[in-house]
Amino acid sequence: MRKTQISALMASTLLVSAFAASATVSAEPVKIGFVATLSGPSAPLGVHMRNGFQLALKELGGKLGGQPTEVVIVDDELKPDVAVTKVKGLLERDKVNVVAGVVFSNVMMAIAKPVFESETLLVSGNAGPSPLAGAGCSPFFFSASYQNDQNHEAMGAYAQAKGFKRVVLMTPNYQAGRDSLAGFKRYYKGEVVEEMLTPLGQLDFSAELAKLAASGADAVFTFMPGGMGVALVKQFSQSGLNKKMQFLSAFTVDETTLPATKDAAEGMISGAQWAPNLENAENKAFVAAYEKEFGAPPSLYASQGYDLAKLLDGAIKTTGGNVSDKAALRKAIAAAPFKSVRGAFKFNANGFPIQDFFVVKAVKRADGAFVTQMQEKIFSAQSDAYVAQCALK
Amino acid sequence: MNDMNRAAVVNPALKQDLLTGFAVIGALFAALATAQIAGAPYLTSLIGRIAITSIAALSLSFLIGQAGLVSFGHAAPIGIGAYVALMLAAGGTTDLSIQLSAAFILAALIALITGPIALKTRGVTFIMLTLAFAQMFFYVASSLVSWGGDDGMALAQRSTLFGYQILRTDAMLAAFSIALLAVILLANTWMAHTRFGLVLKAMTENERRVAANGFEVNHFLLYAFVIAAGVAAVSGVLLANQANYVSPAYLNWHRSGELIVIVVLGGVGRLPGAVLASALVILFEEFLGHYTEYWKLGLGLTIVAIVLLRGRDLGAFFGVRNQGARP
Amino acid sequence: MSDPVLELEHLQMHFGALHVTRDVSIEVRPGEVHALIGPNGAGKTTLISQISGQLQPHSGSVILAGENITQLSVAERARRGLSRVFQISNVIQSYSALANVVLAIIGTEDGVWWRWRPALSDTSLADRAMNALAQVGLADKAQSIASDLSYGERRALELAITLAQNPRLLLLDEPMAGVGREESGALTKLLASLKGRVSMLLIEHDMNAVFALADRLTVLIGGAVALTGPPAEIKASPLVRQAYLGEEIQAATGGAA
Amino acid sequence: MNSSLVLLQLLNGLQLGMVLFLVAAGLTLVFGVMDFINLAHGVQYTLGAYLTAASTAYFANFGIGLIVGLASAAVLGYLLELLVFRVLTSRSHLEQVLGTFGVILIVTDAMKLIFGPAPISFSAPEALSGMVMLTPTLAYPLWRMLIILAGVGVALLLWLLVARTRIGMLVRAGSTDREIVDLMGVNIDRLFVLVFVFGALLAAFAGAMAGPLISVEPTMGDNIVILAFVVIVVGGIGSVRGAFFAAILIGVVDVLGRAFATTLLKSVIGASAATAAGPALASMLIYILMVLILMARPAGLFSASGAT
Repeated sequence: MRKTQISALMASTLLVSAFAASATVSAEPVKIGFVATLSGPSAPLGVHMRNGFQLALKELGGKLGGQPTEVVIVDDELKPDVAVTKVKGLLERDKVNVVAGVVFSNVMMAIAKPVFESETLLVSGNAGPSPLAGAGCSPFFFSASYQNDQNHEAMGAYAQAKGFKRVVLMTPNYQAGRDSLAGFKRYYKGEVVEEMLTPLGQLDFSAELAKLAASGADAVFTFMPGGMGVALVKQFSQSGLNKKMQFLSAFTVDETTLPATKDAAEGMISGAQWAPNLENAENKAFVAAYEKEFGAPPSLYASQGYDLAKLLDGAIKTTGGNVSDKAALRKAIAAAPFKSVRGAFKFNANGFPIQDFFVVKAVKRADGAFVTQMQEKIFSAQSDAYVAQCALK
Repeated sequence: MNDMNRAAVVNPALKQDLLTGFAVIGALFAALATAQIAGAPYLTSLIGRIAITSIAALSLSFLIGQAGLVSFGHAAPIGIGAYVALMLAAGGTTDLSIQLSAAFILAALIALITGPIALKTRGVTFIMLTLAFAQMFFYVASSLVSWGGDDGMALAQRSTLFGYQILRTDAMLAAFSIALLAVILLANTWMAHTRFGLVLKAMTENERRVAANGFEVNHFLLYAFVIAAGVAAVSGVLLANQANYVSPAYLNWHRSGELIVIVVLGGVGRLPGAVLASALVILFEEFLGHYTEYWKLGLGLTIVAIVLLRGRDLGAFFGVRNQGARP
Repeated sequence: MSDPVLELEHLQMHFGALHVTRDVSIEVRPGEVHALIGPNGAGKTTLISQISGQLQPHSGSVILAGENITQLSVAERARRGLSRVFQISNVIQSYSALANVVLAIIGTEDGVWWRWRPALSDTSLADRAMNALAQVGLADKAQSIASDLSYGERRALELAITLAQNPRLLLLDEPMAGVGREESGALTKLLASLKGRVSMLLIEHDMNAVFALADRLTVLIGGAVALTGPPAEIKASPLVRQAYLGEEIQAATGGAA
Repeated sequence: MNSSLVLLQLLNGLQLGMVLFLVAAGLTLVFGVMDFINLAHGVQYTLGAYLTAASTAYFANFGIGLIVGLASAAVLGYLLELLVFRVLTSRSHLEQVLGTFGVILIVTDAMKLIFGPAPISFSAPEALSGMVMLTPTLAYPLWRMLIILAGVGVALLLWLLVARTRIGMLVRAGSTDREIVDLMGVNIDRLFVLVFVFGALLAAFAGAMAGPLISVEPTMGDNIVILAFVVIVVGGIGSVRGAFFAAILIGVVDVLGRAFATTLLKSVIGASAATAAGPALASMLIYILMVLILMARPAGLFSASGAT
């Protein structure tokens, strides 16, 4: 036998023993597969969501519903195909009881199918794509966050109420971006001067800002998560446009981007279902604990991650620690047996929350940190626009 | 003429190349069988991914190693293959014989259009032109709003073969992919020794000589470019089935770059090396990525160390010889 | 005498203002060795490149065995029987001598495509290749890698490559350049042995070789043909002596004069 | 679409072009002189932005921050040259691609490890972040104007260096014929270090200038290096002059495409189709431009060697 063949066989033996080693992980405790975007320009969102989740778990002594809990965290890299492969790993290798997390809707749409097919519960910590709320809703899906359109709807309603006559809309050219435009326009009835769609990941907005300045609009509404938002906010104020028109956004000016934009974002208005200064005991405790643990104010993603862990904790408590009876666990989650940092919180028939939505404003806090702050409530106990299309009752 | 000086009818170099190919394929099947017996379905899908990536890497390795053409746009035919699978499946055409041939033909036709333009140049300019064409297809895919636009779309249903659900489980998909990989690897190994392979390989070293021998250099390079694109599209069809998902990210230049890295890591001109490197990179990501989100740091250090310290590649490390007709 | 193998008709070429080929017309007759000589910069290599197809003349035509090939590519000319030995040794260094010749034979065949059998296992190919190698005395080096051969052997290999293609016309661009004294003698002998069987157009600085081989010579000066004729006529021409040959002719013919 | 808007967009294109030029200049020199393909040139841009941002925060002064940031970026560039690139210069192009790709992975993750994955705070000094009035009615961001001026300044400086100094002469000679430089007895390694570190410095400067505009995050260099490669191939490899004009061309075409493609398409194919196709076409424009230019001139607009 030649050297080449021997080496090839050696390699295969190594491969196989590596497989065997990883295949014999025991499955005793409650197992949660946590999917988040942890690399690339949008990583801060995933990091906040994960931090929130881990903070809650720590407060619960590392246990969910009193059961020892193992959390397997995977980075989806914001690539749907990579996410699918890794989620298959969670389902088949780690045999998780619940898949949780997920920042981006395209990742959620990609993994939903294999998760539902394996009849595993999928609880979102952020992404709330419309197909899963409407015709494509599933008994295995819950959202601990919102339905995607809702924060944009809140902004649309705000723009309508404040009497902005001419608004320019600007989002990245992808599904969530186009959805956000639809959400905004559902409640805004004034003139939309122009809709600008930019490539996903674009960081220099000079061309768009020049057009914006020439448009004569009295407000711009935008949805630019992560690094795109940082760049846009900085360039917006640098070009002096912040003195000419109101900057309205969702998922753009929040505690993940404020540390980078600082005073450039001051006074900007966003739609949100939560802010650090939302008045309730749970939230006060959460914000204080988060700032102590991570040295910076939490964002809405962190609050959702935190709520997600508390939701699972409450549900597993209800089932008496039994996570293998999926019907029982599902029923327990649907009752939302936990105290949300958002205050009133309950699930709709499609597994999405019924909750309040607010207008928040970026401000500099007394201690110098930049945070979002409650301005006014826009919607009370709001359902999403798609629940009627969902067959679940 | 005395018989001693005749070339042997059984070509020893070809025999050895084929044996190496069989050994690598055998190793993959052995790993798949072990994973099945050990009851580790996840590892099955991992092996499937390795086989699919290997097909893509193999087509690029053929292009770089045997034709001397470094394409920085090889993600494009892969993505085209994936979109063909997505669109045909949505229309109810799930048969692999149709999907694979349609993907092969479409990618080959596109290569037939872009190839002559890129082949007016060589070296870095060729690299950049292939990148330019791939970027154009990336943006086209991103603008297909009814096919998911930038987000991509889930595959309506997995492919079938003559009515059979041949890709129903991950194990079947992996086995089918390895079988296809075997066919492509062995055909490619064989081809390296045929007249076509002999001419192509000579071109990578000395285009002037080959032209003076009566061969139209650019025609041969174009054939190679077209074949490589077609084979890459085949891996795209499998990739779509494996992930059950198709997105423009498949056509991103990062993917083209990663594929070049896999080929060079495996050793240019060493076909089984491309399979080894695909396995290494995927396993690296799986196992190191399981422990730290900074696994790319580890991969980067490993790559730099391999390049700097040994100055050789994985294929050489495992004793895989350079393929081709050299005695 | 039958029709010429190669006819150059009024070739003109210039690089910008620099006129490198001025109205050149030359004929190579079947079986003849026609030498092209001239001082450095006379435009010999440019002319060869126009014949083989690397360069396109600005006007005039190249006619091979009655067929106008001016617009054809290098490869198409080669397939019609125009073989070139390059000034700098030009073989596939990583291939064996045998593989180099096999490659050349494949170039004359049709259907590189549907012949799927391994090329080096094809005995008919190998036999023809060995035949060509034997003609240049390289039969026992058939399996040697080209880069391991000596420079002279590589020149001989290149000759074998061209011979294997059964050329109508052999273009020899300074075959002796860089070859040692002893080997150049052998090479001259080798070329002489081909005389009459293959038509050749020879560019060479080694006047010993030129006068030993050539049936006719053309003298190129400043891109134009100064004179064409048999060796004796060239040697005798005062114009040629003055313009170019001078001492080289003396050296080559001095002993006999 | 009025004329002052077009003028503003041209300035925006020029500004993008200047950033591209600063990155491409070093790339084209290193490639032209040393025949070295450095995919990792973009990390110098990232390093420049990060180090300047960090030292600006530390010294609370942009001027000092810029000097310290660029100096440390140059030192890091030198270390990379010493440890990795020096070995790679004698290797094949493909090994260079592999090795420098590894460097990208390392530096990107190292930045993420040190500074976190989130974009970090980095603003232009207060005095420079306002608007400048070009005409009584036409205002333009001062910082972007400064980038344009800095780019033109660097281009002039490079032109002087390349055209008037001994090192410049060596660089020019080196980019057309390596052997000549070897024959002149020049220590080619030292010349390379000099060219390399200077190129790294220019890219770092580009990062430091662009940092206050865009978000400073670990992968910021990825896309810029691809555009820089487009620039140097279009301009002609090894030609600084080519890089300058190609950078402006690419920058202007990209910005004009983003600004007007959708609007122009609307009048041709209707609003809804244009909204779908416009952004894609805008992103494609520079690649289409590159293909057209290279079809006409395979060696680029200003090829240093003159050969095809």
